[in-house]
Amino acid sequence: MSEPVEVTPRESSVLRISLRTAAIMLAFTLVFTALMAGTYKATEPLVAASLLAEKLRLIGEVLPPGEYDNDLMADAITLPPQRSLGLDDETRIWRARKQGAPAALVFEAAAPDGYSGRIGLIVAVATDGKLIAVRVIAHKETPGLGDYIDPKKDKNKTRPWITQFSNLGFDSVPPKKWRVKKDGGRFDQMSGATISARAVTNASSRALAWAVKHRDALFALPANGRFEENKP
Amino acid sequence: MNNSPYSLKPASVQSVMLRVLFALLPGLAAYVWLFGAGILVQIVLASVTALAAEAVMLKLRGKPLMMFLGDGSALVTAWLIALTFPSIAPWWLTVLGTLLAIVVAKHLYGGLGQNPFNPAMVAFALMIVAYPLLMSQWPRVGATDFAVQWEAIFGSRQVLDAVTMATPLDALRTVLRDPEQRAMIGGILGGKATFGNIGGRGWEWIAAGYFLGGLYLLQQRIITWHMPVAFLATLFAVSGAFALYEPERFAGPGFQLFTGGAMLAAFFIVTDPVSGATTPRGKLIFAAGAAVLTWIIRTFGAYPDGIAFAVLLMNIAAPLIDMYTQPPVFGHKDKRGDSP
Amino acid sequence: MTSYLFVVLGAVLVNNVVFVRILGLCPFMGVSKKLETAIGMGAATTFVLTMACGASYVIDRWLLIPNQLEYLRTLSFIVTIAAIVQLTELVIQKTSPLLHQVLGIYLPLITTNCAVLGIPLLNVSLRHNFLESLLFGFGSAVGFTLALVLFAGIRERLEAADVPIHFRGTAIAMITAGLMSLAFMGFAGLDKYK
Amino acid sequence: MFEAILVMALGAIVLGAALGYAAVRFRVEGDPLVEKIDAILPQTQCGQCGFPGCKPYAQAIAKGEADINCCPPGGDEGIHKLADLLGREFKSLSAEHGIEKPKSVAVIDEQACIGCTLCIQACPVDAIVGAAKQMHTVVGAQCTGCELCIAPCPVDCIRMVPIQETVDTWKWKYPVVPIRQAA
Amino acid sequence: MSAYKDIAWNGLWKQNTILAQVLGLCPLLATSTSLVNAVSLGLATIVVMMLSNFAISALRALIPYEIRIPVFILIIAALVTVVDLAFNAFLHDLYLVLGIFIPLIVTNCIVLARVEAFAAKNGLRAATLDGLMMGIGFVWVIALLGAVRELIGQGTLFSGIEMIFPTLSGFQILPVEYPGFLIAMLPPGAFFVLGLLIAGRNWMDARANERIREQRIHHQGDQATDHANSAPA
Amino acid sequence: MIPKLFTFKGGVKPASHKDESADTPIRVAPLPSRLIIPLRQSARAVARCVVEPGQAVLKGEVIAAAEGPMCTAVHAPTSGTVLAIEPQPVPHPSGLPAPSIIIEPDGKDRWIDLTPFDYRAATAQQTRDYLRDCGIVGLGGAGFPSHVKLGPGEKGIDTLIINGAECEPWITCDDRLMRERAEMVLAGAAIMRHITGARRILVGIEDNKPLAVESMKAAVEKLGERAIDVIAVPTRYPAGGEKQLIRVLTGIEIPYGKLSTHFGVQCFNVGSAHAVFRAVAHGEPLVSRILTLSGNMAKPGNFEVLIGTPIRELLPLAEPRADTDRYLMGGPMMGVALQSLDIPVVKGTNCILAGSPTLFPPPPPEMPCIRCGECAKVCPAELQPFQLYWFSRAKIFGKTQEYSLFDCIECGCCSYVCPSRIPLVDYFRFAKGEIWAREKEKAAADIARQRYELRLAREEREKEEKAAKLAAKTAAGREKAAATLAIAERPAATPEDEAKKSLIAAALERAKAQKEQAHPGNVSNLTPEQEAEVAAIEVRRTEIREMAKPHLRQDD
Ligand SMILES: Cc1cc2nc3c(=O)[nH]c(=O)nc-3n(C[C@H](O)[C@H](O)[C@H](O)COP(=O)(O)O)c2cc1C
Ligand SMILES: Cc1cc2nc3c(=O)[nH]c(=O)nc-3n(C[C@H](O)[C@H](O)[C@H](O)COP(=O)(O)O)c2cc1C
Ligand SMILES: Cc1cc2nc3c(=O)[nH]c(=O)nc-3n(C[C@H](O)[C@H](O)[C@H](O)COP(=O)(O)O)c2cc1C
Ligand SMILES: Cc1cc2nc3c(=O)[nH]c(=O)nc-3n(C[C@H](O)[C@H](O)[C@H](O)CO)c2cc1C
Ligand code: SF4
Ligand code: SF4
Ligand code: SF4
Ligand code: SF4
Ligand code: FES
Repeated sequence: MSEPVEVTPRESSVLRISLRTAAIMLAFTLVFTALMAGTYKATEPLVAASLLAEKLRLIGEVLPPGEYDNDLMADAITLPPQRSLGLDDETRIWRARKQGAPAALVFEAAAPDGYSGRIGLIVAVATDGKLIAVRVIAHKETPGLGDYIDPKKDKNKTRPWITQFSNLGFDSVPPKKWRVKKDGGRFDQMSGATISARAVTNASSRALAWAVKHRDALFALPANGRFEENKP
Repeated sequence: MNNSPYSLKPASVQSVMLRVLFALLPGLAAYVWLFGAGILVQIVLASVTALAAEAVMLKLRGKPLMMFLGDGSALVTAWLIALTFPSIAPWWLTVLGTLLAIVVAKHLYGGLGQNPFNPAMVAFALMIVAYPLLMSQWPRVGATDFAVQWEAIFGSRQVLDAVTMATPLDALRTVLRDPEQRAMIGGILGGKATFGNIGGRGWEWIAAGYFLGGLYLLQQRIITWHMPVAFLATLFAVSGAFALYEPERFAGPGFQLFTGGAMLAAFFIVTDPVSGATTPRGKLIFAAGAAVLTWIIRTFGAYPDGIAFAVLLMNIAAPLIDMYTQPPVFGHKDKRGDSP
Repeated sequence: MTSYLFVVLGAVLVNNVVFVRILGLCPFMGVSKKLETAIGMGAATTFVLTMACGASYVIDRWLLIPNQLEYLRTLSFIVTIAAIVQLTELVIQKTSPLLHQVLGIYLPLITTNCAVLGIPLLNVSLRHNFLESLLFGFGSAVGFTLALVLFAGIRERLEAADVPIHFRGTAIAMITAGLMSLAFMGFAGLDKYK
Repeated sequence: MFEAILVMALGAIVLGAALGYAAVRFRVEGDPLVEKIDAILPQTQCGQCGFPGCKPYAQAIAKGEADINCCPPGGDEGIHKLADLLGREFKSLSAEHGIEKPKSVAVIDEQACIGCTLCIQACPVDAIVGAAKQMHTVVGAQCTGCELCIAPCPVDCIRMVPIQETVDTWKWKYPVVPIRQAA
Repeated sequence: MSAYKDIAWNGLWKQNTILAQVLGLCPLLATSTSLVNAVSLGLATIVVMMLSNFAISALRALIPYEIRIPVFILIIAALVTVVDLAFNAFLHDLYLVLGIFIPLIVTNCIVLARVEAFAAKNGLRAATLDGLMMGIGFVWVIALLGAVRELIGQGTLFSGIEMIFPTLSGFQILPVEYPGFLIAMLPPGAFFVLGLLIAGRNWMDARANERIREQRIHHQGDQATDHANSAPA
Repeated sequence: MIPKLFTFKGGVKPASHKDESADTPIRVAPLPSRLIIPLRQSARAVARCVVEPGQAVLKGEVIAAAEGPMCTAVHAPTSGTVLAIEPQPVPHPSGLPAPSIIIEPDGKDRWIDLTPFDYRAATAQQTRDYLRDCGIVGLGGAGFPSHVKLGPGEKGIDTLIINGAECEPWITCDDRLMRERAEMVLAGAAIMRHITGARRILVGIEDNKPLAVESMKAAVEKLGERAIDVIAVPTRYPAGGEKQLIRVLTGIEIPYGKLSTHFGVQCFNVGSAHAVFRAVAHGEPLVSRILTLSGNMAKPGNFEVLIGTPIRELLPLAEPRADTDRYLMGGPMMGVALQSLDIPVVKGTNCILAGSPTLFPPPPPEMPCIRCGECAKVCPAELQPFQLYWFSRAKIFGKTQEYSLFDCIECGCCSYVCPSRIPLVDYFRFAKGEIWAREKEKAAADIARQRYELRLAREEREKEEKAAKLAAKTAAGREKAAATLAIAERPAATPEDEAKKSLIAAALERAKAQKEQAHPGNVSNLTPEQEAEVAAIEVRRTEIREMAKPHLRQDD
């Protein structure tokens, strides 16, 4: 096959060759598509499992598995885009229950005003109005400067910056004080990178407020339901 | 034995470079007066590093050492690095930046005269990308305590908070980033905090010093008028137009021209003959392009001062600019200067 | 409207294919020794990439997603691209021999330019709509062309520079590309500005 | 699975037919590249490149069978031009094939020549004149300096003589630069 | 045997895809931000190269000349998809990190180039070996690049290894106070380090060439004396 | 009428040093002990020698005749005997020898019979031929044959420019000539105007020579001429360059590759005009010229010197100082350093400058170009010398041509100002030379390719013919007995071949013997490198023999 085939381009042979190449092409395609399809079928469950594990790991960051006993994946509802949470896309809210009683909400939020754009967060809010934990799941803050909001990058390993919000609610920190110190609030910021801290702090405050406000409506929805703002 | 011409005008690279250093002195004096002597430490650091790096590279490349070390170009690069870095930057930052400038940006391309990128600006861009925090901690006006600066450069950086202050450009950027704080913008642009009210918080006096030095360079015919005029005029025009359009959002020309490295750039950086455009029209395009990019990056970009990136971006375009702005040759004025 | 402008500008400058997304480097390194070839390659790529983005959007939305065949994306995209390249060649050979002479030799090279596959795949992961896909493809290709042409300009000059012997050729070209990409980092943040 | 195969099969048939058609219809004839390469080669026809003449070497380069740095008479200059033409990286003259030498012409020692015509047959450019049993002479202007006539001569009467410089052929030298060439 | 040696030598050094042919740069530069990423992508590439070289060498008699490129691409794309799916299933974290660069192995010029230049003309064993060696040639370069960038960039090695072996973790090589040099991890750093690697290769080649030249001169000297001895006879 | 003056871009103002030699009148140099007259009068043509050694010649007698359109005749500068015709060093940057006629003067300086030429009665062509036979070439430096320049051109000539600018420092020969012989110069110009049919004459003189301007103006008055304007042009090197002077006086820019006649202008040096006058009015061929001796000399001045006078014999006239380390022919900007003092004065020699380390210090070592653009500012051709340099240095000649290398007039302004002390002009001369050489090589290669292909075709044809013959012979042979088959198989082994073989064998013997005598030991005393090379050639020879086999005829 390494040698070009000698052909004289007569019309009939053109047709014949076209057909022949089409047939060969077809044969190859069939074989290799089958190969792919087979692999796909074989790996499908594994891929699904990986995806699930990924989700659970993320949720586990903000809500320790001991805090609930229901199947979070099953007990989820759909959240249409929420401006107040900074979300432009549809997301899911997971409802944690302990012994049947509502325990916490886990949902995504976003700070649109990071130094380099959106900072994606995942937040867990307990039914008693406390923010259990918040974690950054996606950001583009300047490496080495604004990226301390992600505990993996935070130099302070023992008490990463983002853990200072854990287990606080508006009862202990009133909304006016839920700000970085530079803005007169009570949360620390890293000097030189206040913008990132401010963005996360404000976004977590908004998320907490939103969760507190809609807590009951959210738990009231059926599993796999859809949250609509204006419905009671 | 050489060939004709046998008589030559007395001129040398060294004298050109020394005059450039001399022209930097007024700006430097203002710097020391307003921000303390830390900058002198940086200049020494950068100069020593530059000369050492230059010497090592020359040796490795088998070039005559004294002839090139004495040409002064490494010193110009070193001084410009020191002047564009924060004067309280830790010592290793200056040293690393200078080293990279001389080794990578200059000698890997063949040394003096061959580098397509401005070495000083390469150093600045590399360092601000790698160490944005360290590169944006500037001393406070009047905080001239040399001991503190020395400590900041060579010792711990704990002392810093008291003596640093966001530069006007940085402050502007912070405010612009945060919608809630837009209201403060007037205060920054007014810039009444210290000396003049041109908006520089002290930086304007240094800029004036550079302006003076630039005039000297023009008078000495080391630079031509094209670059500074095109750069300053374009920056003036663009920022002026936008400031008229929406003054509460865009800083005006006074602010843009007298903050950051604008004046230094206009006379000392865009004019770098080696990495810039060389034809008369090319020089105008080069400098105007650098000004527009500077304004864009300052106004919309992630980095507070856009000069280094603007200059590097124009460096990239310089060969093409030169290629397309060849002046017509004697006798070929009707068509482009191509030979028959 | 401005958001479309941002897509194009973002693709050309801020997220330049070559310098930020690191795609299409082989032709960037290989076809940048002379200005004319750089321009030819850029033009050919621009055409093919824009077409490829449109076509792959259609295939993805109408064929793959409805049938849950996302795993065939790579295959169907690349085959589509190969077909587009071939078709383009046929069409310009018939309609414009001049254009064929200019672009002809670059077309076959495009199939192995990973930007041509990478950009359609990015379109999918960035969830662009049809128009955005087209513009993103076009912008990326313009960004590629820009990078290529500027690089060729510098390389023509570097050709004559007294570069240390072991750095001549590809090594210094890499360093230059690095410095160019450093310069393009100056555009960071432009696409975030609102 | 079934859709997958169907979708791909459809594509394959269309593509295969189109390509088969195109391949036959638009076959490119001839190879202008060889001519372009040949135009760069110095036409010394000396065979040092390992091919019997410049044209065969040009063909080999065009086919990708030979490297571009095998022609000593062309020197670095020629390699640069080839690299430019083919968009390849320059590499210095391969030592296996010889080294660049000053341009020379063959001179026949007329006392020793026995008129055997062997050199005439060896000369690729017919630069030697003379008939059987008569003394032969090299026409200097036509000699390419390929040295092919030296080997066949049974009495070793042919020498290569470097071409002398005259006021007419003198060129300005490369200015002697005190800066040493890059290490 | 020496043919196989040649194949190996070509893949590892002489025709090294990156250092000599300057192909396959995008995955190389984009994924070499850390040693683990680099090696992972490199291994994926080896697998694809071996399999595609094998498959095409095996099927070469069946592929008509006119449609060889589409068929090659088809085969490569299918194999890449298989590898992609495998990553997704077994190394999901890594799959997320490497992003579009696994599918992009399809357009990795090296794969197509080797298939076309070698597999399509050679037997099964040679072709597979060529794929392996070319792949290894790619891996060692990308691994070196990844290691250097990671080390300079953040002073560690093997960070992210937990994505593959959850029980392991990376090493902090340089002192913790090392401020890191972010550039190394960013695109400019990728170009710089690769530029230095290529310069290093040029340097080693130049040294080798010099040695050959010296040997040759020696050798020729020997031959000359031989010649002188045999001349009178 | 004072015409409006234009300017040219660029140019430099080196110290003029005219005073040293400008104020002493022209003196006639004494007869030298021998004269060396190169047959090559300009870069373009070599005259055909018509004398033989030992022949006696008179002053003004033709010793070499014009051959070809670009050639002029050469005359004996004085009466005497032809000593030899042999290569001698000539004024050329190479210092290489070129064929020259050597004449020993008899001291009598006897002219041939001189008859003035009535140009008014002759046609223009006849006058031009006359000037050619008088050996008139441009005395401004390039030595271009004046009769060619006086030709009609495409559109005729409107303006004749007489170049009295003398822009090079130190040189004052034209200045003196204009001061002392203004009328002759103008009369010569008028003759040229007559030949060309020009409407007006413009005389351009740099304004640092006010006395020359005065004198020329006075001469115009005296002759009552209307259409001659004497114009003082600003002093700036190279205002005397033909293109620059034309630009200054008329505003016309003559591009490279176009002749000035294309624009209706022609330019002559004042010395050329003077020579034309002498040839026409007195019938004197060009055998002497005025030149300046200056520089590091105690008594600089201007002298009327016979063509062919060795420089060595001139120098005592001006008494060079002790620290003189070199002599230049021409000015400091464009002159050529003399490699030997035996080099003779030629028609284009306008100055001999003595140099000393203080006067013309050796340039400091070259630094890399910093692209400061100084050179571009001063280049009168409006080039970008640093770009040309960038590519010339790297030997990328194609690019140098793109940047108009050939528009460079080699004036040296760029080298003069360069702060990096780069000998820019040297790079440009080098690049031009290489490009010309390459063009020649290319032409040679094309011929070689043609000849090679012809030969291949011929061999192919012969092979076919032979095959046909062979086929015929075999067919015939088959019918014959099996015994003769062997012959049929090797039809090439004809008796002729046998004879040839024995001849070769005999000759081999002879040659071997001869060789041993003729070249005893040209293979001994070889250095190891040489031996290695011999061995390498030997190896290659065998290889090539193998390779060439299919290409050689198989019959022996
Ligand atoms: C290149 C660069 C990147 C920066 N990145 C961030 C960042 O990611 N997050 C942040 O909060 N500030 C960042 N900053 C700093 C801001 O510009 C601003 O200086 C800082 O937020 C002011 O905060 P301070 O009041 O704490 O000094 C960056 C600055 C520079 C120059
Ligand atoms: C190849 C060539 C042909 C020329 N032919 C003519 C010609 O036909 N007529 C003419 O008037 N001058 C002719 N010239 C003369 C030039 O225009 C010019 O006057 C001459 O080169 C002397 O100028 P220079 O001393 O500045 O070098 C010719 C020059 C060259 C190089
Ligand atoms: C840079 C330069 C300077 C020149 N300067 C003079 C000059 O000062 N006087 C002069 O007569 N010719 C000068 N020439 C020569 C003229 O260009 C031109 O050849 C000459 O005037 C033609 O006259 P001719 O043919 O009679 O020699 C100069 C040429 C060049 C290139
Ligand atoms: C007017 C002028 C401006 C210069 N500007 C710079 C500069 O911005 N950056 C720099 O590294 N060197 C500068 N230099 C020095 C020198 O040109 C530079 O080191 C070269 O780029 C080294 O090859 C300048 C020199 C002159 C004469
Ligand atoms: S080596 Fe000789 S035969 Fe081969 S290309 Fe060069 S000149 Fe021609
Ligand atoms: S004469 Fe000899 S050296 Fe010259 S071309 Fe012929 S064979 Fe070659
Ligand atoms: S004057 Fe010299 S240093 Fe300046 S640009 Fe010209 S060549 Fe370069
Ligand atoms: S020598 Fe040539 S390049 Fe230099 S100034 Fe004169 S004309 Fe211009
Ligand atoms: S890998 Fe070759 S173009 Fe991206």
